[in-house]
Amino acid sequence: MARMTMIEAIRNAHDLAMERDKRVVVFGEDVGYFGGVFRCTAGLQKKYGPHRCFDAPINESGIVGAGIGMAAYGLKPVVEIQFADYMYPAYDQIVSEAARLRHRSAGDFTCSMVIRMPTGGGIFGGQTHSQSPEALFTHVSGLKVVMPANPRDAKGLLLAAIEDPDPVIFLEPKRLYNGPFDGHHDRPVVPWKNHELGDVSEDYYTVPLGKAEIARAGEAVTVLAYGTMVYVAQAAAEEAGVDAEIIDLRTLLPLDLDAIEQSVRKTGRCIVIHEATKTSGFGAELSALVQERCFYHLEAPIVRVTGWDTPYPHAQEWTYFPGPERIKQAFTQVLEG
Amino acid sequence: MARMTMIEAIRNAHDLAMERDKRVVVFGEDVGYFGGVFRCTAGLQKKYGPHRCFDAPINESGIVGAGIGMAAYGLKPVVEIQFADYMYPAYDQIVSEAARLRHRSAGDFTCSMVIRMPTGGGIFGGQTHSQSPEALFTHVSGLKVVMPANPRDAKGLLLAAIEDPDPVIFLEPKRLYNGPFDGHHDRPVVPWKNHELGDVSEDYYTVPLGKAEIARAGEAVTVLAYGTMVYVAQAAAEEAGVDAEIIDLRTLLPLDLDAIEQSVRKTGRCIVIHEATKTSGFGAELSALVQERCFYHLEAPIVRVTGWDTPYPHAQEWTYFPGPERIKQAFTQVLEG
Amino acid sequence: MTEPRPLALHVPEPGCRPGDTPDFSDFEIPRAGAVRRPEVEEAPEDMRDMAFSVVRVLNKAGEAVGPWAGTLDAEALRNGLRHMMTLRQFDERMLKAQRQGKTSFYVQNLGEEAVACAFRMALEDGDMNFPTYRQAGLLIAGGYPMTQMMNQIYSNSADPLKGRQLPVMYSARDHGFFSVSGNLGTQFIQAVGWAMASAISHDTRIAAAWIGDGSTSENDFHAAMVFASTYKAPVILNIVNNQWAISTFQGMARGGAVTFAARGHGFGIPAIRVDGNDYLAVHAVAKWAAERARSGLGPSLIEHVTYRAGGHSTSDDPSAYRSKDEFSAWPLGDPIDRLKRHLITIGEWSEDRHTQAQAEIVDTVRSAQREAEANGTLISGDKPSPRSMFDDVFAEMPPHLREQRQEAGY
Amino acid sequence: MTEPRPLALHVPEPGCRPGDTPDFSDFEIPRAGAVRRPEVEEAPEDMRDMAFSVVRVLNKAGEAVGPWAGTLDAEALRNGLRHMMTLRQFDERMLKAQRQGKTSFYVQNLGEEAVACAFRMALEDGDMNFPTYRQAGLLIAGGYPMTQMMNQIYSNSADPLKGRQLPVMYSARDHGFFSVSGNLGTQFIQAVGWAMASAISHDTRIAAAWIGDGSTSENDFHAAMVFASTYKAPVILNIVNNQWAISTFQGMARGGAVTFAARGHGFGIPAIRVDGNDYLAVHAVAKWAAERARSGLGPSLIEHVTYRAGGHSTSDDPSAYRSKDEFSAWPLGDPIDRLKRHLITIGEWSEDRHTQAQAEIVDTVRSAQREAEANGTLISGDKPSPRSMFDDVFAEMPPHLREQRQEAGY
Ligand SMILES: Cc1ncc(C[n+]2csc(CCOP(=O)(O)OP(=O)(O)O)c2C)c(N)n1
Ligand SMILES: Cc1ncc(C[n+]2csc(CCOP(=O)(O)OP(=O)(O)O)c2C)c(N)n1
Ligand SMILES: [Mg+2]
Ligand SMILES: [Mg+2]
Repeated sequence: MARMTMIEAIRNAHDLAMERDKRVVVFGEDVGYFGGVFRCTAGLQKKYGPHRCFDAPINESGIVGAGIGMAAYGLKPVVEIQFADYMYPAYDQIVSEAARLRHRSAGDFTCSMVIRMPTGGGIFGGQTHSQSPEALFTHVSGLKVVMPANPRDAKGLLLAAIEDPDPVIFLEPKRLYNGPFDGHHDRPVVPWKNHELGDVSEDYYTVPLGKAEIARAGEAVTVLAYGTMVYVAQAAAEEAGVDAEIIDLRTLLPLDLDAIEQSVRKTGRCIVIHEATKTSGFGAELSALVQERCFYHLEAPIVRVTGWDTPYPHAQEWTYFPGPERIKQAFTQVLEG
Repeated sequence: MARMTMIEAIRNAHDLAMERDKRVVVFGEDVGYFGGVFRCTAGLQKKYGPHRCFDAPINESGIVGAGIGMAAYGLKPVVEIQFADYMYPAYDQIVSEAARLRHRSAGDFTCSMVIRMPTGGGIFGGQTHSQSPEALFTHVSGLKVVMPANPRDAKGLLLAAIEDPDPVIFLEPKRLYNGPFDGHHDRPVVPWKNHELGDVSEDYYTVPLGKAEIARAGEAVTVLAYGTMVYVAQAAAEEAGVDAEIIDLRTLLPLDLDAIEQSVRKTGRCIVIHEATKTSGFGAELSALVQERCFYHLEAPIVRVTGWDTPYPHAQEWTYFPGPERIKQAFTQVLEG
Repeated sequence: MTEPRPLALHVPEPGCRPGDTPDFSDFEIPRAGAVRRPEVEEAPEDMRDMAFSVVRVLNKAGEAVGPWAGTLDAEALRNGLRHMMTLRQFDERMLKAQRQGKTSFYVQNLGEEAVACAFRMALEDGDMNFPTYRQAGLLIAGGYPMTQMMNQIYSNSADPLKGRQLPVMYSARDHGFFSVSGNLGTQFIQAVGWAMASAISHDTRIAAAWIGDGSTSENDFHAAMVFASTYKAPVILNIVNNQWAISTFQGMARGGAVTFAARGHGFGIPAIRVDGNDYLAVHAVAKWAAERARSGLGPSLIEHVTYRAGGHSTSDDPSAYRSKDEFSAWPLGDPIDRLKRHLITIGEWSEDRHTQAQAEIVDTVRSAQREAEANGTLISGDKPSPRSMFDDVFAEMPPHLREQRQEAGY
Repeated sequence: MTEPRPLALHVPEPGCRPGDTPDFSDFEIPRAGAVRRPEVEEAPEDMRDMAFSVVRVLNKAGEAVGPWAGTLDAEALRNGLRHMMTLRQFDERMLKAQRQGKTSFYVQNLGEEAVACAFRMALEDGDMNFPTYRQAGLLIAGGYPMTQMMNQIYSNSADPLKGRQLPVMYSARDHGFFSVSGNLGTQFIQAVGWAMASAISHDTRIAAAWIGDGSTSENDFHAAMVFASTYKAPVILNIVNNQWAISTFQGMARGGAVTFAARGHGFGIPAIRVDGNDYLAVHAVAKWAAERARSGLGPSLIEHVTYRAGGHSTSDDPSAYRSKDEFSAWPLGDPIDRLKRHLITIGEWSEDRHTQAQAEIVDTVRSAQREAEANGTLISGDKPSPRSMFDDVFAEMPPHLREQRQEAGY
């Protein structure tokens, strides 16, 4: 067991995967010699050579498209999109190709590939370094979508994603790279090395895709969250003194509906939180699913707390970000409702 | 007043817009000399010359990107993406550029542009000529999203979209181009020329964006639908003898929430229908909104009837398509619930 | 300074529209045998000339001449002729089947049979093509069972793609034929990725990418050029310039004014234009490029100059946008006629043998069709099960899809 | 046939990494004045040589020589020098402000000031640039108020972009400066569209597109080339080859092996490489391209060969991936030194005047900064209202945004 930041955990997962399976190749912009702008691949080129870990031209469609070809050949590409905001040029390759290949060829060709991308805001990155595009992936049949909230899960989920025979979108909440951020941007962040969730086994292990985790047990209200929002919800629950059950979804697709249903049936109330813009965000799907499956257990309307339907602003970042105050309001609303 | 197919109505809207406003320019793949693979722009090049209506290279990103530049200059481009399934290469330009330009430049530059695309299946087009990607647009702040269900609306909404100062995604349900399709694929389709909704004024008129229409009044259950699904829902209601109120949303963003709320408060039950895949489809947003706003009026869970979470298949098209039988089952479910 | 004149938009137009007389006089075609054959090791910058000419082997007299001649013996040429004839016959039957409603859609290869058929013979087993919908010749020449192709076209119970794909969107991994995508251009960069993977794995197999003239405009064409040249991927980048992209002529993709082959120059990729209706020339150039790739010299770009003699697909009527006489005026002729003529010229074929071969082929295709139709067509007989539609979205079916399948009644 | 050897992936590496001694000896630089100046009407295929050389005007002695000299008089050159000095000073202050926490991020132009500053002077009012984040020189040289730039950088209450955008993502329509996007390459095709619109409107204005060496790999570069060449759009396509893209050297975008300028050849677009650290050369080439565009001759491609002397941005530390000595070894020198030297050589400048000018500039920038800081910075003082965040998503605020604004408490 070692204390790792999320970055170190991700790097370690790459390392173990490359060590274990020669088919794993890693590439992306600035990923090779330099080791990635967030350093998630640092040291890999040196250890495994430039044919296993290398820089790519600045062309996201090319990165994913070449990855699909490699996966069709039988390798296991793990590619980095420098920021999730830059995945759009690759969207056609992801949606029309990676996601469809197995189905349209009836399994003649497959696409075992991981597409990693730092996601989310809270770093004064402005509208093109802050986005959370998960709903644009969950709508696409054929993709799995994962977002870890701590180093231990980041490593185990990434290894599971690399093992997975299908394309996996791996969203890394960059605000959590160095420590759990609870939304109080005016307070110092606890680094992972001082946090128990920074305890990561150095061995190879996987955290299964499709399984949520109860981040905080409670009886009064179910909170569905993922990534950074898990900690913001925790802070809000502590501060409001609400006995909230907070579920860290970890995998958005396939979704752990059992865990969700079980909790909502117990609490009768539900809050859905994400950083992405509200309309057609993944929270809409969660809300729809919960009301379809737990309608007769619901004692109040499900409340969504999300980013606003605006681009992610630079200076007004903390107005956009769904922080603890907004979640506390939602507690009031859903508990009184 | 004349009888027009939806294609003729769309062509007529182009014609009137170009006539009235010299800034309107029309281009896309096969759009110029030939007049579009669905003939929606036939005759325009001849009438207005090749500098106002022209063919484009096969590059959807280029078509939208060039359109953005033209809009920034002050023209009003109306571009065609040959099939909605081919919008993905343009997605970056649509999301990162067209949708954001006004906001990021604080109004210094704007993007008044219409992006038309034939949408939906039911024509044995297989997975790349059948998709309904509306939810991928409604999640993007800065885009308006429109889908007409009849020739009269197609013309009026297209003219409103062209007048609009912001980018509008204009989704044309291609299964309705020649007549209203009720989902009974084994029966002949009534052509628009024999249908009263084929009555279209030859004058310039607009149908305002953001306003839904009651396609069928009723008391028992509210059905939210758009495009082809409006007719499928009507058929299902007639056949099941259910007093359903069917709302043709027409504009998905901005959404006519008043119309929706008013109806659901009255009926206490709601079905949401679309052809797109279920998970994170626009139905999720509709379901979430309805339960947020009408929770205490709901007597049964909101039911979604949608395409399955698979690619749109070729031979099994009618298994995928949410036809009248599935809607009838939903009626039973929601009325007994 | 003088007052600048008002600008105007230049919108390219083809030389010839319906009613006009086709005129290919500004299409410069070198004599067969006239174009040099560089060594595969020659530096890309020293062979830029190859992108502005046309490699041709068969001359008007039906002889094979020049430095590119001689890559195939008579037996191989007769096979090639049979492949092309088979493909044409296959097209004819399937077009008819589509008109009879037995399927929804079809794409023919008329006039450009030599390109894929000859190219295939320059590859080795294990190499991988990333084709478009118009490279059925790769399957025919590669010995893929025609019945299987038809099963796919009919979306019947024996369809290897289980009815999921539009007709002609074949997939045949074991025959070096990647799953055809409906989206243009995407597969061009995938081929490069496959080739990179082969290089990463220290394999000896190479990839071949395919794209149409119109689709070179797509952005992923660029991705392929950047990646292939940067990593020296062992890939052959094929552009099939059949002059048309549905109703849009090659000038709208900036063809004509400059060659498509020349796109390679900005990346230091050697590029060759070849007479795509000359079976021998296509084969020779393909072999040259395959040798480059396999020797670690990296990518080559080939522009196959040909003509789409038929409609774009069964949904298209070309008489609306081009002259009906264009194909008869097309200066590179018909690939089948030209190879036949050559074989007769060298005494390896005759009109009688041709007639007999044609009869055999008609027979073979007909019986393949009978066999396929026994498995059903799109409108009649057995169909792939709707239940199977939910398979293969993922390797293992997740709970929500299992639930949906149940809801669908399967 | 011999057994083929196993393939291997070629991964390009720069000549020099931290600890190595920089070596630019394989970078062929013609003498100043040596490269010819084609007439703007010359056919693109006749000037391919221009993409493989480097247009230079200033020689080592500080003289302006050759056919490209003489486009600017001494007064204009002194202005140019002042623009570059101002930009450098501006960068220095803003870098410092960022380190002081007054803003979140900054991108400097160090070493490549000549490119945007000289280019701007070849345009007319009304022309439109589609810049990247590294063309602040267009604003400085165009007379855009520095205080406004700083207001934007500080996201303060006077920020014309209302705090919405990352620092340096300026927008200044009236100064011919399109809103900078955070997404690379997208604006290259937009510039072409703007130019097409000008042509459609029979206007006389032209557009200029900007992209970095690394970003030429992006797909939209291709879109721009296809559209610009096909429609002969009145646009200048600028590639700023500053050798680096964050940590990635130009070879990863297939630079070095072939020039970026040569990308034009596959589209029949005339392309010129220019010494980007030579103010006179950049101006002359820009004027040439502007004349072509304005005369209806269509697009030109310019590769500005320069060097990114600073870090990529304030988030970057280049010592991790390149030698610290690279800039001092860079053979094209410093653009400010070179122009200063020239002005002194021709007797139009002196060390004293330079010192005095520098002092004035320091003063001007400092007072602009004071003025800007009076409006607040990212961490202190006045800020754009959070309420305004909901504006401009659409021209008219739809009900759901109005509701959200209310929910947010504004
Ligand atoms: C991304 C995308 N855009 C548009 C289309 C529609 N489309 C199908 S084929 C075609 C023309 C392609 O022409 P070309 O590349 O020359 O190939 P050819 O049909 O001549 O073989 C078009 C525009 C598509 N399939 N995919
Ligand atoms: C679509 C996209 N991908 C990646 C990035 C991240 N990124 C920002 S700048 C940059 C390097 C660009 O290098 P270059 O084009 O050479 O311009 P320079 O910074 O040298 O001026 C990268 C990769 C981005 N902004 N947008
Ligand atoms: Mg073609
Ligand atoms: Mg650079």
